Amino acid sequence: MRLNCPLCGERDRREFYYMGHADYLNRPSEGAAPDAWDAYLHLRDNPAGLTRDLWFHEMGCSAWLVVERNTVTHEILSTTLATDVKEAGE
Amino acid sequence: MAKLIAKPALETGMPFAAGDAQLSMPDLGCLTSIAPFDGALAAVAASLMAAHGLGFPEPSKMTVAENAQCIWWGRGQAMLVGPAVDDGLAKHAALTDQSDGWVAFLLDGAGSTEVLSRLTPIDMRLSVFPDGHTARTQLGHMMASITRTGAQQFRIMVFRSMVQTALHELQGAMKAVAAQS
Amino acid sequence: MRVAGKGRVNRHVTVPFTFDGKRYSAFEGDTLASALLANDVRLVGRSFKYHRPRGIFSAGSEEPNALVTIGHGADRTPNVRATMQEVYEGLSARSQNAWPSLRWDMLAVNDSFAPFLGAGFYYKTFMWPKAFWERVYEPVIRRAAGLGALSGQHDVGRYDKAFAHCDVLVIGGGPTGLMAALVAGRAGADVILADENSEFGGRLTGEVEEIDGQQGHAWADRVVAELAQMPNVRLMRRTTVTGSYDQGSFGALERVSLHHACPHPDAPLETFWRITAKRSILAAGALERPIAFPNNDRPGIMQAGAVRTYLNRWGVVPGRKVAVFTNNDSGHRTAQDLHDAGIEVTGIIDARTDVGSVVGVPTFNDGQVVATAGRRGVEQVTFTHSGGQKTIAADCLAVSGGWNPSVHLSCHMNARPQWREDIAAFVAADGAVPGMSIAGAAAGAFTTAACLSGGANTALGVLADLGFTKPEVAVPKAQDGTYDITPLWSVAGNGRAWLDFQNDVTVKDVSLAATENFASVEHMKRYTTQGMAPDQGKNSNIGALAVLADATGRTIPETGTTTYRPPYTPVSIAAMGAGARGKGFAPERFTTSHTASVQRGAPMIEAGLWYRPSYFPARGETTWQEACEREVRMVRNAVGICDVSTLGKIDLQGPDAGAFLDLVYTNTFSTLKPGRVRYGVMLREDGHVMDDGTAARLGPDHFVLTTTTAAAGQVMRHLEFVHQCIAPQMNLRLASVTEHWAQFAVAGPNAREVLNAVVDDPITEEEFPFMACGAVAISGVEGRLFRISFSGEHAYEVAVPARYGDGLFRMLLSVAEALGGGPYGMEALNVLRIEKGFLTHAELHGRTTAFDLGLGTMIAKKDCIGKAAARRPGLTGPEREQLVGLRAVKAGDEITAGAHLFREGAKPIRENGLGYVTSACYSPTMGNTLALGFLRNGRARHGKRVLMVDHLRQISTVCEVCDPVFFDPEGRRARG
Amino acid sequence: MRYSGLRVIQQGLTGNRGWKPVWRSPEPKPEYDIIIIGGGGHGLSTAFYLAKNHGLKNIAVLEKGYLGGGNVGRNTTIVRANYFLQGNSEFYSHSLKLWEGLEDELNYNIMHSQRGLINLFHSDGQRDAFVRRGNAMINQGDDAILLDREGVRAHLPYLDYEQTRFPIYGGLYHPRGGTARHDAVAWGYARGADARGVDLIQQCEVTGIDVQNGKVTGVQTTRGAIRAKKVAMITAGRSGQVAAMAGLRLPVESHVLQAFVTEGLKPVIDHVVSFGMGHFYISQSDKGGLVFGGDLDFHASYAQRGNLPMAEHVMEAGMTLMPMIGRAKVLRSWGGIMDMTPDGSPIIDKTPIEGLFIDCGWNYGGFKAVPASGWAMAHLMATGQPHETAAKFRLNRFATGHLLDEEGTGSQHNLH
Repeated sequence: MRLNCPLCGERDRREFYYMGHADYLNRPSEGAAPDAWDAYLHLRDNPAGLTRDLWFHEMGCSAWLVVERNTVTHEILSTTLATDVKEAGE
Repeated sequence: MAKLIAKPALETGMPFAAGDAQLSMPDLGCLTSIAPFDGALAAVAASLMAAHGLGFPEPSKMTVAENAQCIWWGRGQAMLVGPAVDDGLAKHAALTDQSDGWVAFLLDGAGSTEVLSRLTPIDMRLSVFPDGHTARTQLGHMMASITRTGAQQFRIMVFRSMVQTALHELQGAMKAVAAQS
Repeated sequence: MRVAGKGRVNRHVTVPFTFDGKRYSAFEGDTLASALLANDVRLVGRSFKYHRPRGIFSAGSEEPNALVTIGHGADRTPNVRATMQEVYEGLSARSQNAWPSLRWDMLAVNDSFAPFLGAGFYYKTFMWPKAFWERVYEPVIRRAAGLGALSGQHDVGRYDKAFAHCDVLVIGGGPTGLMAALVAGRAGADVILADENSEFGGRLTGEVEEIDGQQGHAWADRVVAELAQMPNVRLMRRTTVTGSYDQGSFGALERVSLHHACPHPDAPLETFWRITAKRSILAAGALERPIAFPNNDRPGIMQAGAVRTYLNRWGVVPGRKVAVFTNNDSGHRTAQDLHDAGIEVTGIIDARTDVGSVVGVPTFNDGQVVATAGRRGVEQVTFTHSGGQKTIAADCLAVSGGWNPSVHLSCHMNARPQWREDIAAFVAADGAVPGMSIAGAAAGAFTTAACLSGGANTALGVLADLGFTKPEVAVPKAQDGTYDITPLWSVAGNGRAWLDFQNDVTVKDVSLAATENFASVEHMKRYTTQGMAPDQGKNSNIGALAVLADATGRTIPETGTTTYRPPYTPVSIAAMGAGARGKGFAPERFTTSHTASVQRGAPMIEAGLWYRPSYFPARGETTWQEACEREVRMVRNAVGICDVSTLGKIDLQGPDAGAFLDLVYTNTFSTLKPGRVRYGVMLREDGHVMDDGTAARLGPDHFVLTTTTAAAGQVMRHLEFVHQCIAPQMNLRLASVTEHWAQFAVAGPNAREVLNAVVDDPITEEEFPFMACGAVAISGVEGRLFRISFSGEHAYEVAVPARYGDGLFRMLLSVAEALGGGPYGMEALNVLRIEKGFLTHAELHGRTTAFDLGLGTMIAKKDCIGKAAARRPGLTGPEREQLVGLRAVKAGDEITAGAHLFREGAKPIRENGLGYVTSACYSPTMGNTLALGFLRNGRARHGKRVLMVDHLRQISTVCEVCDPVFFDPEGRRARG
Repeated sequence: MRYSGLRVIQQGLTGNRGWKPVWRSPEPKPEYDIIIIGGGGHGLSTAFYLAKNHGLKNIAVLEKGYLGGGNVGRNTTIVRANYFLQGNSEFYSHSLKLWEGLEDELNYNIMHSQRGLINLFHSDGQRDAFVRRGNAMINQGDDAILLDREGVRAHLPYLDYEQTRFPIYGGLYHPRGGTARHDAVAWGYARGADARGVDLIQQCEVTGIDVQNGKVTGVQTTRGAIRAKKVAMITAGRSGQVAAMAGLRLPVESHVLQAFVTEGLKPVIDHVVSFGMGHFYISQSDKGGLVFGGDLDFHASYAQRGNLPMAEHVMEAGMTLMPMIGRAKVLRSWGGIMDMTPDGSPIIDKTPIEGLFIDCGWNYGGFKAVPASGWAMAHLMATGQPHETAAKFRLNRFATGHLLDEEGTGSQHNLH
């Protein structure tokens, strides 16, 4: 598998660390209800198909990336810097 | 008062040659990582130009002045190679002395691309990775910075603590390539 | 037998080799298989289950029978295909799976028991008596099973891995691939052309046919010569593309030195390539398939195409009297070539009606082979013809059941191939692998002319997609022969008809599977083991599923195929795992004090990737305990020096650095004054402790954090995550400085004295109280000083740039030794910290919370990572196992890490478990055995007794529960 | 038909013409008391024990592909009971006991081979953790033996004791650990369930779960609607999609785990060996293939196939630990889809929907759990109460913090 790092270009999967669904970007605010934390930390749509997940270019530029991807075909649709996604207010 | 003695990262093994590739360890002078603070990229670039005669590099590029180079080092970070960094930059960027954190190898010769292809997953074809291009990637299982400094020449930087492993792997690849050519 | 005037081996160079100890002679250019056939060796192996005699079947990597062991001792390689092994001087090959000899194999008796050994028989028996499975049945089965044997010794071979990148990867160097590579190469694309054989040309190397008026193989040589001149083309001979993976990545195995008698000592035997290609062209050709007829497994029964290849490429015929059994035109070409070479062809048995004949060869249309005879190889062939039966002599039967396109690589990403009725074969589905185009015989084009044009046109399409200008290439003229197949999968008759030669799966086995309702093709495969042998079903899959389709009343496409999995041909573990032998598995990290420590005799032990000294033996000491206890006393009474450079060090700068630390640590750092250090606990977002360490404020906007050695990478990644993904609005920058600084702990009552002997400006208690930090100079070298303690003693950590690490370590030691001190290692460090109740990852094992550790009060009012999840009811309360100290009630009784804790008097079983010991040591300071552990509701049990039981070591010790800080609980020594 | 050596001989002498279908291919009925979605190991064993232990008859197992086509047929066949945490210990201990009687219970040779499992450790810290685990195994009444380096050498003389990157300090030996023939387990349970009247319906994909007033009423399938009083979702690898049909969101992320087998070789590895520093475990099948695996590919996937970096890593681990396997050639690699939970332990529980049950989240330890999972799930479905060995496998434990995190790696799904 190869991912297109927005900073480094196309790189081998071995350079990246995978964390999980991009749900992790949306940390509940302080004082959010326990359900919100349960959903944030544990519950997943876990789609067989398109998903968005978080990758870290650990052996490369140290950027966290949001990757749009198909979990069945492994097709990569887009890669975006996590900071850009956060800035766009998602 | 005894003098504190400086010791090189590698005391033996350099330089090394096999087939069409030569390996050496250049002294790069100071290494300072420069990470511009939010909104300060332009100011950093201007200060770099003023103090060292080079700009802040674009991703995957290196800027070069007469006695200094600035290598893109990852997200929001570059490594100034050569001179001691100008203190004025500290207003605009996090400056971190890395002079002893990283060691550099120079791999030179017609076989250098073939040698590196044993160890790094990046595409180093000249058309894709021309002179002055740089990559943060891996060498074997180690984090590395690889910069093309000539048509057949690469600078490879790894953690100081891993220099033995890096040397071992580079020498092994050089010998294997030489044995097949 | 060698045929005069045929083949392209170099008859001027003879190559001696041995098979089963017997000496033979080959010519340069032979494979082991062609050389054995040239020497009339027919019997080359025994089958897996019935130990039937077997001979060479094919001329390629799909070979099911001729698997041999090459080499001796640690250089022994089992299961080598004789068809792929090039001969070299002194090659030593042995047959497999036969005892005492290939000719007289005891287990051939299995064949007589065949009626009881059908598909899945073992699921129905061997159940009684129960204990016999491991003791009797399984060992017998295991010994009988298996093919070749590993040497049992460490592999001494060199192996390599490499990466390659290209615009176009052409897989297969037959007419299709050569044409595609030529077109792509001339267009200027970066091309890799890979072929598993020692020479390019594919079928052209084994055929008599013309391309542009010259012999096909000569045309291939000319194209290869042109490609070799192109700097943008890489020719990879002996390279099998073994797997296709995501985004145009491929695995490929190059046999670099396996054909050399004396490989260059630095050259690998094999190189495993990771190839990345923008586009790929699968031109892997097709494989000829057998027909299942009774006793179709005798030596001498071969693929018709292979017989032709042996004749035309190697000048070898496998018999004196050759018969042909075919259902398509391939068999006729074999008969023609043999006949032209003066070999007697005793008959063409053609299952089709109304087909032409080869001049001078008896042809029997509408014929089907129903029996073969011959003791260790075929001697006679009996077939039906014109309503009757006929027997002819034949010591070689060339069989063609048609051709299967090599779709394997197109199916590695889960695509299923599609059935094409006209050629009675599966072809790849469109878009099966993104970026892959399929051409030539792999796409069902079975003539040379179609392959050449297919290769050219496919390449042109690919080049257009990639934006290359169309090059000047004319498609050469070639024969456009016929194929004309009438499907025939199996022939009924007396005796077993083999589908899978290697795993001994017959038509009856597949029928039995269907009878027992293992009707899914996957069930049939798994029940009969068809297709699970080393050829991965290349010879048997389609035939078996045709038989299954027939048995279950379905069509072939309805029945479907099993999944094609990488690798295409087997890949040695050594090649894919190249570089990992010995130390190569993971980088080694050395501290700057490594050499000095080794010089002092310290055993260096692995700490993650690092090496750290276990202890520093003094003269006269014979055990590590002696050294450890001395070092502990030395630190407590004088001073000790320890390299702590392996701890992670992270530089944090920026106006929001303090706020950021407030977010990632449970306690508050924004209020920390410059020049001061604070201990901090970092949680995972799930509320458990990730790591602990210190943060020193070097300036208003500048901190340096320490992490544990083990968690350095994890913490850096976590901090980047929190910064980039949670709090990108915070203005700060992170940089790892672990490598830049060599850092040493100077610990003990004499610590300041040691320090002041080396620093340029002596420090005082007032300037540098407990938990202070600041700059320091040593011989003019700028360093950093931290008044922190992991031993409980008055201690410092002093850091200098790594180039000075060795110098400073030696300098500190010489000063310390003059003051009754010296170096201490990991063992003493561990005792010192246990005495103080300080934590390591033995305690921070991922299930502990700040509450468990008694650090609950360190969770400040502010928000921090992990705070919300730590409030979950399951993570607090008396049911939790809390950190406690334990000491032996009877001083000196052993407490062992990993032991479990029980109520005194309770039976030591799970239901009574109260906790466990994480760290234990003998404390010379306290004169007792001490331990840290986790105990249910432990803080409420201080002063009570618990029973420690280590079943594994058979130790039981009564312990007193106490506060985890055993020594100097008020912390006076560190402050003083 | 009862299987025995005698039967094999008798059939062999009479042309093997008397063998009968191992299971029927029934048409789905309009209604069942219990529907089990998923004809894998766990679904089939649940059906078997519902029939056998609880006397229930009107049961259907709905399988979208073929029986045993999921993870039960694509794993490294390891059977062990070597857990540390209460909640896991008793469950896997129970499972191992069931394994030990399974051939008898199923009248099917599943080739359960108690050849012994050795978990190697490579540092003092790892040793302490394994000692802790071994003591927990003995607390539970199972077997564990602590081996030092020489003890390991006596069992596994072929390891690299001199040069390997992470030296071998010793091992935790679990003599009752071993392997079993994975497909046979599914087939044995299927045959047993079929014989007890369970309808095993293949090529029948569930496309919807019918819920009325908070209560399950049946399922929609590619072969029509089927009513049911109780429905169990036992579809590891697809749990999320099936649960979503009932509007549930699970604490599960799906990941691919690769496994590998070599060409057949004469016996060379007699145990199951697990490398503590490289995520590598290996055994040799009765057919002679070395069967081995490593860690997840680490990215969420439903592709049932792996990528090269992890495959290479697994081979590299093998080469540093036991370089004698270098010349063994990998014949086939495959991938299974793992339900990864936030603590690495499974879920056997009711759902908030009445009559709807779930058995999922087996991470990569599902194979050895097949007997006990079916046993506990059948108990839960038949009695409404969790079985004592599986009482901690609650669906809501992540919300409450009553976790079973053996590895201590935390809530990130792929780290277990």
